[in-house]
Amino acid sequence: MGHLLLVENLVTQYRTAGGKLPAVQGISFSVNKGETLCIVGESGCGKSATSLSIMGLLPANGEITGSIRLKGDEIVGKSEEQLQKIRGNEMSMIFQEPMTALNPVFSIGFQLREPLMIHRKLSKKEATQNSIDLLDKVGIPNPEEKLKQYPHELSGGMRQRVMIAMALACDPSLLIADEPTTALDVTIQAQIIELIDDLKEQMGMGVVFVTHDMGVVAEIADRVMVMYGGEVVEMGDVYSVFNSPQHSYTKKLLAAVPNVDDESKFWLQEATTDDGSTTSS
Amino acid sequence: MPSNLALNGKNATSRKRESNLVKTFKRLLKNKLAVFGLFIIAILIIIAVFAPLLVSQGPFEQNLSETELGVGEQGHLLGTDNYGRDMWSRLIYGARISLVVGLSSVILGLIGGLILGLLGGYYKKLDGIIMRIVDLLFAFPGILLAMLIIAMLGTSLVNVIIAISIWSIPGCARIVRGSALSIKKQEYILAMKSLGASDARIILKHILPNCTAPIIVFATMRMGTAILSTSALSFLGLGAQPPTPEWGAMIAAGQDFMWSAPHMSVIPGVAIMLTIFAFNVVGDGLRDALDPNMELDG
Amino acid sequence: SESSSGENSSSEAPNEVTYATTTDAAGLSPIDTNDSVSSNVTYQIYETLFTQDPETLEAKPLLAKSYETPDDNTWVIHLREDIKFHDGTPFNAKAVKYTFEQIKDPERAAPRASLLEPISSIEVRDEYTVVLKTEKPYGPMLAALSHTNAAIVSPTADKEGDINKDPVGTGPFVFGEWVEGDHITLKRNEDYWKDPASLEKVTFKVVPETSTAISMLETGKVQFIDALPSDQLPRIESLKGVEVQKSEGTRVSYLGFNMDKAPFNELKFRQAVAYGVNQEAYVKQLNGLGTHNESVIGPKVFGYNEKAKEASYPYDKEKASQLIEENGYSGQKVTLLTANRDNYMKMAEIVQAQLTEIGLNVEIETMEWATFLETGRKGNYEMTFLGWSNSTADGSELLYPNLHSDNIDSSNFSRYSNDAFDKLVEESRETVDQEVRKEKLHEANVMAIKDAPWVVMQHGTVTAAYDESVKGLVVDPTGQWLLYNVSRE
Amino acid sequence: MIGLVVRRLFQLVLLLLGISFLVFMSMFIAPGDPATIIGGPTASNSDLEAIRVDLGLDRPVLVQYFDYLGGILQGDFGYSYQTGQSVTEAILTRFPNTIKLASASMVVAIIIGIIAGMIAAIKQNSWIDISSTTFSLAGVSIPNFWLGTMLILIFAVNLQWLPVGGLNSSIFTFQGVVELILPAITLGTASAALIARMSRSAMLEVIKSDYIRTAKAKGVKRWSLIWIHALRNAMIPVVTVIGINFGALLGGTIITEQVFAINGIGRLMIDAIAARDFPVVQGTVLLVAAIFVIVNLIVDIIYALIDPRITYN
Amino acid sequence: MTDQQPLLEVKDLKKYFPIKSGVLQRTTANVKAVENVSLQVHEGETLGIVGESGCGKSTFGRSVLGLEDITDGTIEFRGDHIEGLSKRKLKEYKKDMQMIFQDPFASLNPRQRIGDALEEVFVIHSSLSKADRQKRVRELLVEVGLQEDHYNRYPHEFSGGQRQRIGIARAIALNPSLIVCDEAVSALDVSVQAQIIRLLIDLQKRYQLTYMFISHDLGVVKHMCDRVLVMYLGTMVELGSSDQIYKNPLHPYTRALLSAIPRPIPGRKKERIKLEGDLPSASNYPTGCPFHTRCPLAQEHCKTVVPEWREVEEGHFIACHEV
Ligand SMILES: Nc1ncnc2c1ncn2[C@@H]1O[C@H](COP(=O)(O)OP(=O)(O)OP(=O)(O)O)[C@@H](O)[C@H]1O
Ligand SMILES: Nc1ncnc2c1ncn2[C@@H]1O[C@H](COP(=O)(O)OP(=O)(O)OP(=O)(O)O)[C@@H](O)[C@H]1O
Ligand SMILES: [Mg+2]
Ligand SMILES: [Mg+2]
Ligand code: NI
Repeated sequence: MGHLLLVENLVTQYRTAGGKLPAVQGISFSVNKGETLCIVGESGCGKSATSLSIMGLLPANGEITGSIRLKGDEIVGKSEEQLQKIRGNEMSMIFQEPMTALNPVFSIGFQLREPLMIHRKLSKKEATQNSIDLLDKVGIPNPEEKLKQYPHELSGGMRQRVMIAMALACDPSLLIADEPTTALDVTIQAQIIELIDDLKEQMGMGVVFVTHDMGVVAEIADRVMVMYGGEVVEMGDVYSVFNSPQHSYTKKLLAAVPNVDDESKFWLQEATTDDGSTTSS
Repeated sequence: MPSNLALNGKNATSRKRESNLVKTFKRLLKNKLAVFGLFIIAILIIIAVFAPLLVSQGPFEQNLSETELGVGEQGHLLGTDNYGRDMWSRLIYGARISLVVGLSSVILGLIGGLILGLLGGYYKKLDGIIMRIVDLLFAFPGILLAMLIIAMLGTSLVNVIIAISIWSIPGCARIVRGSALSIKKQEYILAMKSLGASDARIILKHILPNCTAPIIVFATMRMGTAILSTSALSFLGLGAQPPTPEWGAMIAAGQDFMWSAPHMSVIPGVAIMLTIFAFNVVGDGLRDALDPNMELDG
Repeated sequence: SESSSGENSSSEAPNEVTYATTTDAAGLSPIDTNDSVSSNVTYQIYETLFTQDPETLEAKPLLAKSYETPDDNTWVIHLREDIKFHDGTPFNAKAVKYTFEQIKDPERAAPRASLLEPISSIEVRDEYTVVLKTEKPYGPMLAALSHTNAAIVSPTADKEGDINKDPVGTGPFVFGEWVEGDHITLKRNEDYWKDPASLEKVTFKVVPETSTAISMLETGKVQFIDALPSDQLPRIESLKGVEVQKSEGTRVSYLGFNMDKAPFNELKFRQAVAYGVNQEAYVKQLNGLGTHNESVIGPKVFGYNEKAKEASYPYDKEKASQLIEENGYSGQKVTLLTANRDNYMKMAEIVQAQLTEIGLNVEIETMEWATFLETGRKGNYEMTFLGWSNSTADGSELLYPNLHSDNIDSSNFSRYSNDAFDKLVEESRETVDQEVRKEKLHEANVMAIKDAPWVVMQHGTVTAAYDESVKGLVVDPTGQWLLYNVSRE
Repeated sequence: MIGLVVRRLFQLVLLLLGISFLVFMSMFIAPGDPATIIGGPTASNSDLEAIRVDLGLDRPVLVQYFDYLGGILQGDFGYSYQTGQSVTEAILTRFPNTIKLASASMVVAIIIGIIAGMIAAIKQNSWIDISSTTFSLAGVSIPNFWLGTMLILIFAVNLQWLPVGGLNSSIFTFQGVVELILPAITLGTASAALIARMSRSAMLEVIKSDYIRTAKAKGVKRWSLIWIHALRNAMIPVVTVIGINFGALLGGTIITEQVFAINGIGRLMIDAIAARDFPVVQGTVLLVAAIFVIVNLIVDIIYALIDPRITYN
Repeated sequence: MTDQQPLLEVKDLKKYFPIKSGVLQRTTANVKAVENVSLQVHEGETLGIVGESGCGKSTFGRSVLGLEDITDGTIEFRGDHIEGLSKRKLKEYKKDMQMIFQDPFASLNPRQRIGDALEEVFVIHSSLSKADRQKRVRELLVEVGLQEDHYNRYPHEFSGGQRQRIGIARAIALNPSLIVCDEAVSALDVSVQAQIIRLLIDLQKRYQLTYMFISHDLGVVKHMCDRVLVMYLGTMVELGSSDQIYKNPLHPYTRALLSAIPRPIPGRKKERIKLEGDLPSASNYPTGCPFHTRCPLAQEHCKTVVPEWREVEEGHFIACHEV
């Protein structure tokens, strides 16, 4: 009880021409208020599938079983209308692909204002002001001008930041961030991480953070969940996972982290010691 | 049926790679409406081919004492027309001509329209001139064009097809160009350019497949218009000459009898509708089958 | 434009009639037009020297008071006095001379110049007497002078303005307005030289589609339509409050051979076809709008004699097949050129089926009117259907343009050329004695029937359908009607 | 964009020149002779010759053409062979009717088409979808003539709700609107059908895209998800179809004008073609071409307004 | 090395994007995405490009491959100007230059199975038989850590990282001489990342491959690159060998960047340099030194004078007045 998000026995499957493909195979986890859970794992292991399942935004060929509860409220099986009220407000998501995730024919301003006007019932003017503040927070220069621009006119990183701003617009209780900072340079990344951290602390926002960057994990996570082939192979406190990884995959993962402080040419050394087998589901 | 489908599913998982055509077709078969459409088309073709075996009275046989009989009267399945000719017989003989005219003129028009539209959409330099040609084709009155064709090529069914094809070109060209313009801006086109793909390849393999949806809709809808326009042409003396049964001409002939014998125009009308309905739902199904994002039924 | 049609729909207001026409008039000058729609309008505005009795079709004086023919080549015509054109110009011999000279002037290119072609001089003897001289006697003179296209126009109006747009005549109605493509209105001529007409206003509304016109008739938006298509007749007859008038007309429709081409130049072949065509069966399809009579000159045309029937080749399938077979025409491929209008398509489909039965292989080739006219004139066809609306109801006016060898390459589409026939027709034109003319025409008619350049399909019926409140409407056998005597109740 | 407009208007002039030449030539190549039609079957050869001289048809074709062009430069589009009316005048009296009719039908077509198409897409494969499809297909398989006559019969003759035909009142009056209803439906149905099918298909593509997912994630209401986010993206092919159809509508007013006794350009043109009335054919064709080009210029501008990625330089 | 002809030489490259506004779409301003970049890349080396997001890295990469109509400057590849090449010649070069796009999803045709997409590369540039092509594609898939039976899947059926690997496979397929890797490994988990990078390095060794490696992951850049270019607002601010940049960063922006790298040690307090001040944008280009609005060292003259590009030690260049 008292979990902000409680996922139990989540199974997510994609129907494909080759039959059903189980992307997530019965995972359970929880996120508390004011807590950040980082999901790490091999590429293709079902991190995005998990995120999308929570949001109820799986593509048409996806299906889901198990239970997902937000503030004790069951989400699986909710109607679109009910989900609408929750999405963008109670929980919101930052998507992995910034290029296609923004609507190409509407200006940034329009897209940013929208959640504010829907959930906060702000006037257009107030929403515009709020949007400018948001863009400012995510480190976009000249926000007034950017509001008038269209997604294709922005660089990858800027689009990503617009996405982030959009997700944070209504101070959601739960933020799902699917690799939100991969397209960002480290200074901006740091700024975003700080922003999320602040919100987490101030508003008690729960965060599910998907990333590949162990540095980021170390910085932001309270707890870490390691996935492999659609299953959770390790979960725990960030310190314990980093300092004493249990599962062999976790170990491998941590070993592969390139370290700036390390003098050696990292991969060249390891090239012979690792067979590099990475099979996805 | 379902078990069959499941089996297909299994096959696909095996390493053996089926041709795209077969896959698309299999996906198409999963769409009930499309299967229904295919079924209608098959029946139409069978009817057209075996027309002589399916009638008791020839399509030209008049019986001036049994004119304008209603549906089912005196042994005439679909009644008779104002010359006492059997409507059923005329209808199924008419399928031969109407299907050929409809299909071939749409295909020819599509080819012309695709060439113009893709070139115009892709090459900025050609766009102006090609679209002006298209405007010209649009603005030039169709009747005048048909009259020119008569003057230069004479009157025959092939020339009807030519005339209708030319009519279809500008519409198709504009639609294709519109889609091509926006697809051209996609990053995967840039990616193909960076791979050094030739323009022809980019146009044919990457732009064309991504504008199939509007093309299919346009083409399947155009079928109906094409069949109907034969009546306008036969008015000019171009096309199937009476008493040849041809659906468009049959509707036109029936219009004078809308009060006394409405079935004369309704029956060919329904036949045309059924035909394009079939082509449309197959077109829809095809579009879905070609669309990799299509929802697979599970 | 006219006040809104919303008000028009309440044109229960009597003294007004709206007539629906399928095409607009080409112009409103009798000199410069030749189409029936234009004549329908000009007929109400202008008047001719003579007019035909709608029943008997005999010429009676109208603007003329009387006439005499001192010799066969001279026509002295006395005019009525004290008549004024709508613009105030007095009607007199000068006006007649002016009008006729305009018609004959090649510069003006009047389409019906041929009407007055035999007239060599027009003299003004005094204010109200005009003398027409011809080189050869001109039998159908009175019929020609009764023709709407020979109506007298106001010389001042024609010189100073365009009577094609702004017509000025002496008739019972004066021009109101013309919105081209939409409608023409006429108003009652209050200063008419006879009693003014009962109708105050007449509208000619363009309604291209007959079925729409019928709907308008049904809803009271128009009161009068004519030239009813046979296929629509059942509907019209079923309408409540609508009366239908049908009477025999002068129009003849025929299947014509191109006599320049084999085997159409062979009498046996033509006879076979004539025997093989069952006109009766065709006419039955017309819902009573047409009569079966195989005489070239129809019963309502001057020159008709019942005995013509004896010369015809009545339907006889056996005989036809026999002729086909004996003369080796079996399977002969024949193209039947058909214009895509009137009842020609219907004739073509039925005749095609009938001729197929007697062993010919007939193909129909349809053409739109303009193309057809050119093709027909040039003689690029084998067999075709045509019709002739005889607007003077005079047999010479039928036989001369259509079958006289002078007109091969123009109006003699069949390219029929027969010296004996030509001579008879010429005599009929050049005789003034009407009885003699009648006899000549009959002889020529019989000759044409026997030679069979034409197989007559039907003689027309003139028709009109009108609201029952319309009274006094009479359609004459040429299809014309005068609104002067019409009233509404 | 101003450049685009200027360039297009310049191209329009060239296009009109090209069309006028083509029309001129084809009228000469096509069988049929204006003099024969004016003269009728009765006319003698000398009559016809006189008519030809009168109309100037006896001169060489090119001379006639350049004469015609010369006239146009002075704003003189010639005179009808049939009625002698000035072509400019003939067109001006009829043009308002045609524009009224075509615009009203387009409005009908766009509204019905887009709504039907979008709803069909949203409820893909439901009964609404199938009935919308069926309606669309009926829309293109019913000839205008048939539809128009049927509508008259039902609504004007039997129910007497609407007038049988004619466009006589100003569009701004109630009567004017009432008069337009049946013709607009008749003419607009086929276009509505095509627009409906196009919108449906475009919508189906758009609805699967990532940005729609993003909008959903924001909690955008279903209504605005579809009518705002998706619609604008789906409009690109639809706008093309609308542009094309407007041209087709202008050309296709013939039958509707015929059935509803509307005095418009379509009828003027077809009558002129039938009568080989060259100056009128020229005038009407040039007018329709010009409108068509302008409408499509507007379509191209709308493209750029809908999709910011499209630019014209 | 300097005496050798460089593989790629870029001089004074500029790329501006017009900003259009209003209904009439008039150009109201320019985005200076790339401003005056000049550099040489030598055969067999890896040049890292790092910088703030939006600073023009991708645009630069695309321009180098001739995918953008550049505003000004020259690009020479093996001594030939690629701006003015004929189509056929260009195709030859394209075979030699490849790009891994930053957004892998958008750069794949949604209607093409990825097997076909990969095979197409060989269709364009080689005369392999169909069977050979398919064999090569399978090998490639495996090389980048995918499975052979992914052959028949469509792009949308992959995860982000998988798509990225498809992009990589496509780029390396023809053994080009130059690959521009735009965020090529950003979506990969570290273990796969390691595998891919090993693959890239391996290829480089075998074929003398040259990389332009655009990345935000400074750790990867450090280990992967011989030289590193730091860009800011379309301009070059620092260029040097990997060691020089990481051990002795001179430009204040480089320093700030390096200080912000997250370290994979939980709980460690970061002492990153915070950049204060106004964020300029490419369309609202600052005068003088582009970095002066946020620079902790900024002086008055930095606002007006554009700093000179100077060599501070052998092969280590910098554009700053103050260092
Ligand atoms: N098509 C375009 N129209 C207008 N501006 C553009 C366009 N493409 C890019 N820009 C602008 O050019 C600048 C550089 O963009 P670019 O994509 O090269 O950045 P980047 O360095 O790759 O950033 P990131 O790391 O975020 O991908 C940005 O300000 C961007 O907004
Ligand atoms: N729409 C889809 N249809 C079929 N299979 C899919 C679909 N989307 C993803 N998959 C498959 O599901 C599995 C899990 O995908 P998911 O996107 O969740 O991975 P991920 O953990 O987010 O990886 P990454 O870090 O690379 O983004 C992958 O093997 C992928 O190929
Ligand atoms: Mg993912
Ligand atoms: Mg980039
Ligand atoms: Ni060197």
